[in-house]
Amino acid sequence: MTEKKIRTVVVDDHPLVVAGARALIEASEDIVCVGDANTGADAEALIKEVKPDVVVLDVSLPDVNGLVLAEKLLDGGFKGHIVMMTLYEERTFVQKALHIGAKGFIQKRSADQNLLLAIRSAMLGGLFLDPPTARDV
Amino acid sequence: PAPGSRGRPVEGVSRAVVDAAVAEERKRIALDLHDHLGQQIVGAKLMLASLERNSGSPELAPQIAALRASLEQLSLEIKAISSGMRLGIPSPDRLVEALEELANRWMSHTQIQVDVSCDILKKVRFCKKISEVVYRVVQESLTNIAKHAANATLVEIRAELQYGFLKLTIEDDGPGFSSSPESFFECQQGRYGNGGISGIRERVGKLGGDVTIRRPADKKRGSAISVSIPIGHPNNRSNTG
Amino acid sequence: PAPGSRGRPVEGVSRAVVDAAVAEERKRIALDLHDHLGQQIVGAKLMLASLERNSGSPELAPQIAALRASLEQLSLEIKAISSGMRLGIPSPDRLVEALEELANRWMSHTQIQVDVSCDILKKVRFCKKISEVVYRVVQESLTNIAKHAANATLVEIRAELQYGFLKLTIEDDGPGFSSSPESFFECQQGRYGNGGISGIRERVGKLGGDVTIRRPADKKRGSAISVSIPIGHPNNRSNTG
Ligand SMILES: Nc1ncnc2c1ncn2[C@@H]1O[C@H](COP(=O)(O)OP(=O)(O)OP(=O)(O)O)[C@@H](O)[C@H]1O
Ligand SMILES: Nc1ncnc2c1ncn2[C@@H]1O[C@H](COP(=O)(O)OP(=O)(O)OP(=O)(O)O)[C@@H](O)[C@H]1O
Ligand SMILES: [K+]
Ligand SMILES: [Mg+2]
Ligand SMILES: [Mg+2]
Ligand SMILES: [Mg+2]
Repeated sequence: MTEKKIRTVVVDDHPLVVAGARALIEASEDIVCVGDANTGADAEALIKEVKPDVVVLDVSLPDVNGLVLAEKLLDGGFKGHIVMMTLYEERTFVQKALHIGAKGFIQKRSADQNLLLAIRSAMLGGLFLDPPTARDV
Repeated sequence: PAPGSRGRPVEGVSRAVVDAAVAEERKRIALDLHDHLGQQIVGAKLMLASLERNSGSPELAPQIAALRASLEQLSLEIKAISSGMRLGIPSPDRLVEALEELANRWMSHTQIQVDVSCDILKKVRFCKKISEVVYRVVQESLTNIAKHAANATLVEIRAELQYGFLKLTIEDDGPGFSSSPESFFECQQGRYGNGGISGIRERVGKLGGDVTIRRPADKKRGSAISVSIPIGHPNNRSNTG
Repeated sequence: PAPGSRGRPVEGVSRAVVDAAVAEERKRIALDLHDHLGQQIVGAKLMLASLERNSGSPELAPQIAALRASLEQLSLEIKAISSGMRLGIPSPDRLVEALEELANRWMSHTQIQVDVSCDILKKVRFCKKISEVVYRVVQESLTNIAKHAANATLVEIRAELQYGFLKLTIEDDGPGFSSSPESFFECQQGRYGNGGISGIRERVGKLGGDVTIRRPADKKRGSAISVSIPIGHPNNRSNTG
């Protein structure tokens, strides 16, 4: 069944967030994590190499804004889906993320509840927005 | 002493300018904390969620839920503290109750017995500042016991009135400070740079009081921390509730 | 006693009062974080320990260990914050790191790109006073850009060494001060009463330095604020770490 699992890459500059997200993904039956990166530059190279189905991408990275990286990936022909993740509650990020073509947007503080849901729904071609955000958009 | 922090008009600056600067700093700190601590809490919550999925056994569910609630509580409290709220500080007339609640909560986590003998705090009502310091001292001392004297079996918290001083003592029967003589000496002298005991010294010092650390008088082991606060000190008169 | 146009005595006094009040608030938050959150984290760790005891299954051990490590880190972080290592003003040896953190955080709030070119601050270690001023100037300038130049797309922060001066420049490509010529003139002359720029002038003036506001040299729009601080000035010698 391995070939049917959703292959993800996690991109975040905070090591605990990466470790936590990986652990959660590993604990699911249907998703695997095939790599992680802490900077935009590393992420770009990694994504080119492993071609994941879904990238979980932090908005705030040390070298580049995650939204800018998302746009670059999607414009550059990346075939997978992107789920953005942020610690901040600014609404404008959501609109921008949707405009760029991201398939999910979650707040980190509810990532423990929503990360797997967002990955799955991106894979099914849907959109996933954190409930509080969805209400305000 | 913080100029302007006690509501006296300050020379050359309007209260409003000082308040605005303090509010601005608070906002910056709130953002800092949100970022620094927020990510750590996110990491811990994700980890916990993975634990929950992996544990097939339903008996763990309530414990996992409690842990999640405490992480959530933690992030709310970070927000509250940095937005200027004073957390957990009971009003003077609820002090004993609050100490008992604190002790009960702590007991249920640590399984160490705590006796609270603080009736004097019910009879005499102290000013807000003293209540606050009493609460914080007990809070930090219990935390220290959980950390550094986990094998203690009994903790006693006593408040007494002695010649115009409120004396608060927290005693345990754990290993005591003596397990490392320098550490005892340094705590006694207030050399500990950043730890909780230097914080206690600072809080108590502002009220004109002092802090003593020793082995409990009549015992072979354990540690005792006492703070003495002059109740007639000028700092402790204003704001009496 | 600062004769001359900037740092009139009254203003000097008021800055000190404001700074003291702000420092006091930082301290207050640090102590509360330590005492209150410290206790919560110890509580969470104890809950985790009981969870570990109750979970018979060894497969969960690594996850429990990871969770424990993340709580451990959280308490280290709180410790760093409450000891002043993380709140407010960074120590000289953390200055560049702190500026980068500040810039990153600001970027994620504003979505405006920031380039930090401050390698000189890594190579030469300035005294505490200079570090503090550098940090505050960057902080205030970024706040100003977010408020008054929100449509900027790029901010550059540069530190250079020039003939015994440390020169720090913060440039943006927003509307620039010119949108209101009097305001530009007044900022340039330091006539602004209480705003952030007059605060910058005061801090920099105390170190014998000065502040210039202009349009970025080679650009059509935007604003640039530069401060020049003589590194050999007597005020800047003490406390060199
Ligand atoms: N109840 C106690 N029994 C034994 N040793 C103690 C006790 N309380 C404190 N100590 C010792 O005194 C030291 C200083 O305590 P302090 O509260 O200042 O710092 P800390 O607890 O180590 O760190 P922090 O309070 O910042 O978490 C401790 O490291 C420990 O060695
Ligand atoms: N980056 C900038 N771009 C355009 N105008 C600016 C910029 N920075 C400052 N200004 C102008 O200079 C004025 C003075 O700035 P200053 O920081 O002294 O005060 P303020 O930002 O208005 O108030 P405060 O700093 O007290 O919040 C501002 O009101 C604004 O008009
Ligand atoms: K998996
Ligand atoms: Mg990040
Ligand atoms: Mg302690
Ligand atoms: Mg300003």
